[in-house]
Amino acid sequence: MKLITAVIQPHKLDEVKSALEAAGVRGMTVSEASGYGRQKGHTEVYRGAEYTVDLVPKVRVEVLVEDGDATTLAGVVVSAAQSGKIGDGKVWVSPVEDVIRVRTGASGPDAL
Amino acid sequence: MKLITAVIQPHKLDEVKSALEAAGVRGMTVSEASGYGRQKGHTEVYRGAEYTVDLVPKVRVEVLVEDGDATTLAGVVVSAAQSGKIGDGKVWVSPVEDVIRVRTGASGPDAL
Amino acid sequence: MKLITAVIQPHKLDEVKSALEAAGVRGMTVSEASGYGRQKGHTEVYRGAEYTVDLVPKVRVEVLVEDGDATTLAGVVVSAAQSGKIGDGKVWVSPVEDVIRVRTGASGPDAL
Amino acid sequence: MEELNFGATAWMLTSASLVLLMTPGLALFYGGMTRSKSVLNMMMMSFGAMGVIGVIYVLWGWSMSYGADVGGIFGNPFDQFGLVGTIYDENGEFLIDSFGVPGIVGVAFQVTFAIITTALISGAIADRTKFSSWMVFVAIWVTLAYFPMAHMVWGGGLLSGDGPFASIAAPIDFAGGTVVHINAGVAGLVLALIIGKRKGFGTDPMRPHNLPLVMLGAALLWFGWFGFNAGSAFTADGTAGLAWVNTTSATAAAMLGWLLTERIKYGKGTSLGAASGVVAGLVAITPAAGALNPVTSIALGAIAGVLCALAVGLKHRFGYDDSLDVVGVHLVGGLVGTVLIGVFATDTGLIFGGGLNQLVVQVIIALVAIVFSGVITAVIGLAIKATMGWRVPEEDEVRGIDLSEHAETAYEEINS
Amino acid sequence: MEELNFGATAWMLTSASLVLLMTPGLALFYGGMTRSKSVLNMMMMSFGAMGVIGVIYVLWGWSMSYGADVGGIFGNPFDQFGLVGTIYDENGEFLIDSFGVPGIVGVAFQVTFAIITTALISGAIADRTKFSSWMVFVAIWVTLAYFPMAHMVWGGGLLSGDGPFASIAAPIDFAGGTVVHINAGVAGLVLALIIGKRKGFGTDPMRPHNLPLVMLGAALLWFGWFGFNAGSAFTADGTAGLAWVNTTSATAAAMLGWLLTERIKYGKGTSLGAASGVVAGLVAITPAAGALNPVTSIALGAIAGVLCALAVGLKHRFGYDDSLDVVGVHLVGGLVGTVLIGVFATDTGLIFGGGLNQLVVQVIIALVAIVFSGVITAVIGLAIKATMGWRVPEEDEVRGIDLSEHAETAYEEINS
Amino acid sequence: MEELNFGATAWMLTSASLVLLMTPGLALFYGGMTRSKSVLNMMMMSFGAMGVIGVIYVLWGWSMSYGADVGGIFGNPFDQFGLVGTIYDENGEFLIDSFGVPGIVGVAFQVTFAIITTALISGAIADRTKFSSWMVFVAIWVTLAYFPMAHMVWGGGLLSGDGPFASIAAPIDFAGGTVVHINAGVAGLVLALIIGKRKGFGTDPMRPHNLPLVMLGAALLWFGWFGFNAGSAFTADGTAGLAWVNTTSATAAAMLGWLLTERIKYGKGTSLGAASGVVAGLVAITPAAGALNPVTSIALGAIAGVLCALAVGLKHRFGYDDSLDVVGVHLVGGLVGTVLIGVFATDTGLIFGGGLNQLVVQVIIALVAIVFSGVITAVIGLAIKATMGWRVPEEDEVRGIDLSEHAETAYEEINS
Ligand SMILES: Nc1ncnc2c1ncn2[C@@H]1O[C@H](COP(=O)(O)OP(=O)(O)O)[C@@H](O)[C@H]1O
Ligand SMILES: Nc1ncnc2c1ncn2[C@@H]1O[C@H](COP(=O)(O)OP(=O)(O)O)[C@@H](O)[C@H]1O
Ligand SMILES: Nc1ncnc2c1ncn2[C@@H]1O[C@H](COP(=O)(O)OP(=O)(O)O)[C@@H](O)[C@H]1O
Repeated sequence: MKLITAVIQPHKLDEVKSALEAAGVRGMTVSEASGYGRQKGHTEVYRGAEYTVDLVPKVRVEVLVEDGDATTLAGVVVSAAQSGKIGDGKVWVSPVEDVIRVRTGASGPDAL
Repeated sequence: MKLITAVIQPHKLDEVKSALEAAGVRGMTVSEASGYGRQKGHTEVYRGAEYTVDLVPKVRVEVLVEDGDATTLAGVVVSAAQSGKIGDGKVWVSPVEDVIRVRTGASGPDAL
Repeated sequence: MKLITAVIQPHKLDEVKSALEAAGVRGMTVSEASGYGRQKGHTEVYRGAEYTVDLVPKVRVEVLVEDGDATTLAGVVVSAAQSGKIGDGKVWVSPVEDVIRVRTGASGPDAL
Repeated sequence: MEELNFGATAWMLTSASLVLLMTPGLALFYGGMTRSKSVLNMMMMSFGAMGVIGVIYVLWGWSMSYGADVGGIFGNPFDQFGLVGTIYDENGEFLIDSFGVPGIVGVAFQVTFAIITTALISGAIADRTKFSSWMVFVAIWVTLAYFPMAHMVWGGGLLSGDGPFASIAAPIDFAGGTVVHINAGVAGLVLALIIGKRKGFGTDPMRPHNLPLVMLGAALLWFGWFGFNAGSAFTADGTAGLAWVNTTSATAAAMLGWLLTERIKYGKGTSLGAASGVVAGLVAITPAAGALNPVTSIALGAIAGVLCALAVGLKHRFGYDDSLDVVGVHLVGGLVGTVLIGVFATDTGLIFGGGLNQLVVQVIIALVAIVFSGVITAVIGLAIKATMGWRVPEEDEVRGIDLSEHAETAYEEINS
Repeated sequence: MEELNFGATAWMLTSASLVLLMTPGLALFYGGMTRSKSVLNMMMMSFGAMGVIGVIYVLWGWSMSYGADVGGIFGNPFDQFGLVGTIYDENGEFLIDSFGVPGIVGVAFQVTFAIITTALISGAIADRTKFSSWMVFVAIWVTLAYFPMAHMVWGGGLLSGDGPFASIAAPIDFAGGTVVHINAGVAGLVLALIIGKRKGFGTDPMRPHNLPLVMLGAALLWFGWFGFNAGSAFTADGTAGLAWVNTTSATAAAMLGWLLTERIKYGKGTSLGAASGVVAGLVAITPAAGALNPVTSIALGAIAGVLCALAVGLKHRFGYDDSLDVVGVHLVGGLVGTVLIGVFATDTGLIFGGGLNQLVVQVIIALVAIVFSGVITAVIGLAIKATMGWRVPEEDEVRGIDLSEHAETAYEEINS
Repeated sequence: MEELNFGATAWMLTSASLVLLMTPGLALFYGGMTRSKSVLNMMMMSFGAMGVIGVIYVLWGWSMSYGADVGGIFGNPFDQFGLVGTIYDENGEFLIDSFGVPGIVGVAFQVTFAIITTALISGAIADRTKFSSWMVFVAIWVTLAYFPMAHMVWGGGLLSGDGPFASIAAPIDFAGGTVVHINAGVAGLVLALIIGKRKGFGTDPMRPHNLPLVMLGAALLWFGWFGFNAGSAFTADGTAGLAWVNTTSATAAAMLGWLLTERIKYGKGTSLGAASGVVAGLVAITPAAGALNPVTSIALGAIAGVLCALAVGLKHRFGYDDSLDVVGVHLVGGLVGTVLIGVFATDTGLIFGGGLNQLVVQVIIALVAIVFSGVITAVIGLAIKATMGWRVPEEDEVRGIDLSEHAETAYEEINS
């Protein structure tokens, strides 16, 4: 199995969720993150001290998928999250050796 | 080495922690997450607008373990986190090539 | 490609960021975490109830890198994050099969 | 020359302070309801109104409200410009009004009304408005819409007991149903239409980011409103006490009315509903606080609570983005209060055998207020649209207006 | 017919407003102490009390407290139902009391006491109580427990200076040690026992989710308490001033007492301890504010701070889940204040050579209050348990009562 | 024997309550500006000052401020120790002052000034100071620096109208430019220098962790300041009203001045700037509130807003860690207000043809205050440094002082 991790713009979360749902994915895990990259951060001003915040808010989405679905679903995430502007984020795929559904203890593809 | 990642119900964190401790694990990393899955979300009402929140609060636990311990410890997490209700979460195991303890720079099993 | 994950002391984030930048890294993803380990937690007191908090605040840094850079860059993170005190954290390297830049859809090393 | 009444003056100083606190209370009430990326801008719209009107009022605001009448519509701004002639008599003694309260204390009380009324409007246009345009709007609107309305109703103008409609019955607006709530409510509606919807309105949830803040804001509003309503007796007497009790019983009933409506519609009563019901009740009792008794106040409050709870759904039906329900709460609540005086007024109300006259005159002043405020606001709103423009770039709206307009974010993100 | 005293009226209007603010202050104080998943429900218990009692008080609450006496226990609810006969005299003029304050202003002041007293109880049963059951409880308890107690102590009933115990010495309860704090404290204990523990009590930490909110709440309580205590002089005079200063010096000393106790026991003084010490001091000085001098107030406050800091540990010893320490703070603090009047009262206290009479009578009224409140609350609590039931399903308690009872969560989670 | 003036007393009781609220307001204002790991400690410095001074003031504070004069510098602490002789006359009646206000109400009003002044200092030494050292400092500083200064300016001492400089012109310090703001501002600067910088000062961002809290704090400060300034008329009259209006127009103008300065320097006006401008305006108008008119108040406020907005940059230039800008806001604002009275005072100011005398005397009292406060604070600060020490271990500073000094964290971290 594979884990698709996507770091995306926060306001794209709903679209990504819908696209994955439409593609048959039935679960995912979402968390908050901050990104640093080509997308410039911004300047904040606090009582005369101007300073640069180079971390911008992102959302991380993790989806466990069967081996064969990884490429397609990564593509689904990319399309849904794309706005074409710098800072759209990254999607990566990594190997997973085993997945267990806590409720049942079932493992393997059945656990998804 | 392996990384066990568990996405569990927040109120199970203490039990999982104790179970791992009892099993000899000496460290782990915990973070907040939100899950989407078979467990239905809930409806919220704000001034006449009713809408569905399909992300439910979860906690993510990550434990680096030696290769041989992965299956056992994944099982420990599953047992501790299990309530038998939908939404109990997932546990997955992924390969890790190297682990370094920042304090000493030591790597490999010694770093755990 | 590889994913370097570092769980470090929050106040070391700026140094790690600068060190990675200096080493040519152009992006990373940061999130909040809590750690449990050899570093003792602390005792909190609320109206006569004294209890131990064994989770201490940490920051997680994730960096996608080319295969050949993984060891060097993991070393860069370790040096920057090191204070020599218990609780400095862990750095680990895991395999990644593919990386895609959302904005362009480009994958592989070009996506970094 | 009146003699100084220390007790009345003490109460009016207190009341002025209480009403001033309402605007930061509103800033919290509104701020908690926005998303976390725009709470500062929301609060700044209230604070900005305090800054601009705090200065303007002593320059020409008082004079336009209570200075020499011009055609029954407004006071001459130059008559008491800079409060010259307002504070001292010819002997350099403080002028004292007919309640025994120094005129300058009256200024204190009135400036706070001008501020809160204008700040109320901001809820309708949350999350998307250029701060500079808002600041300009505040200065113009308070001058062209608020001061004249205050003059008309309280300064002896067209809608007062000295005006033409008084032949039907003396119009009643104890503490500002027309001047404050209908005025601000209509202005909010007009601006929401001119400025347009937030990106994502109707599809994204846009849920309140901090409900305890909303409840704190509602509480400060209730607290401050005692100055607003009981202070509108202009002295510390039985009428002030009656207004105080009516304010409380109407507000309590409105909270229950809103919660009950939610319970019937959704199965649950919400905390946002309770906070909103509080404000709806306060709004509705405002014009009526001195004219009803505590039991009819309960009735008025309950009606307002139910109607406003239903009215906040209208924007979704009709598709205008009155973001924080200035229309649903202030316009509707203000109308309910202003009109139902004709039914519930202890002396002249329908149910006490007072006939229809009071009701008719109440409807008339409400309509005049709607038209007046609507026309003036539309002119100002369109003028600003054509010149400075109202909206921040869409990209900034998405990233968060706090960042783009104020170079800040409300909360520290990553611990360090 | 008394003449209107504007100054006294101004102060009583202010005091009523201050005391009303205490209940939202309490909502914040309690709300910050709960877990983030139940803050809204906690706050709603206070707001709900404002809604229910704000309506009930003008209907039958005033009449049951100050209306025609029935057996020394309560006033006839129909005597001044709907405040008929309370507001105006036969000539339609406002009735004025012996302090020169309109009767309706007295109503304003008293309604706020009924609200805060009832709201106090909610802290004992946090995080697990059905909102509907709470709302029903509020209506019944305020009617059967609070109004009679107010009548007995302040309305000329059994525990007043006109009652049977006054032959020993006139009982002193300046601003509500028995009526408010012992009454609410006992009710909290009884309900905590009837309703049972939160899931996880004693094992899970259940730490306060937002301590700055707790401190803000404590500050608003302190501020509002000036109305409570100094307002209980019923006019703006030296006694009010003395009550004000005593309130401050006792509260300051109690804060120090609590912090010191913590420092000795745990090595640190906490902010929750400071906030709790503030409330403990305010509670203890409540009955005594007019009877002590500023130095004995320091002594009383310090004792209350230390004893309450120790008392909040009792629930862990005895295993009842008085979640936010209504017993440890209000019952214990109320007892300390009520009883130590017998020691410290400037005229009749033990240390000033006043003998034991005052002390005895203070103990008696405290005991009567405990028994009365305990019995009535038990009856109501058990009746609700047997009918509507008190608790939300365990699953909802775990997921968070804000969601299950109010369909809301307090804070926005993922930025969008 | 004066007769009781109920109205004046009502207003002074209200004012005392308002000023007491300022200190928790300050705690929020400062607390929101710190990092989330030190908000509780920041708030505790204010609460701690309330505890210590609330006790000390009734023991020897009043007596040292208003008791029998010792060399024009301070009052004899034993003269009215424990308020003996302050409250009652020989017949056991409440003493009444020349405004008709009971002496004990004057105590109420004055204790709040001592508290807020001392609490102000804490902003300069945020995030790094041992709580025990702070508590000791509070007790000593208020005794050696505040009470004498209050005596000198308001108690008939050296800097009062009875002092030696009065031959030039009667010094004007209506509500505490010297006693409160210059005094606290200088003390903040001296302590910041003695205690040294926070780890990371100048390199780490250290941004405010919660700006809505800052704005709420600023709002409570503004609200409470009406008691401070309008209460300093000591009665409810035209002067109080004038002080109220001046306070509002100056504060509004200062907010605009600060926002404009930011807009010119950075392109944006910030919410922290608005909140800071509010405080700067309040500070500057404090000594002048009774001596200016509303239009000159606008001028004074605007100047203070601009100058303080520039002054908060000085610490970065000169490298002292006045963490929350006690110097930039209170010292600079206090100086602006105190000195510009010489220019703007309605009767004696330069622009009204009053000549230079007033200006000269204002500069003199400002200088005396600076030197007096600087020397006393330095002695106390160095003594504490040499004995208890001031700072927490660096490790604790990094981990968060809330944890190390109070065994708490402000906010719940992981939901459970
Ligand atoms: N090497 C990397 N490792 C991990 N995350 C990265 C890396 N580079 C970028 N990211 C993540 O992707 C986000 C977008 O990257 P950025 O360089 O700003 O834009 P783009 O990918 O469009 O060129 C960043 O904010 C960060 O969260
Ligand atoms: N395919 C998936 N990838 C990643 N996380 C998942 C996936 N499916 C479920 N999860 C996580 O597991 C949690 C529980 O899943 P859910 O389907 O609700 O219940 P169950 O696992 O008991 O059937 C989800 O909330 C989510 O966090
Ligand atoms: N086995 C583990 N798996 C995952 N994270 C770990 C593990 N052990 C430690 N950590 C992380 O590393 C942090 C530091 O570990 P700790 O044992 O306290 O100190 P050190 O690594 O210096 O010996 C922990 O707080 C936790 O976040």
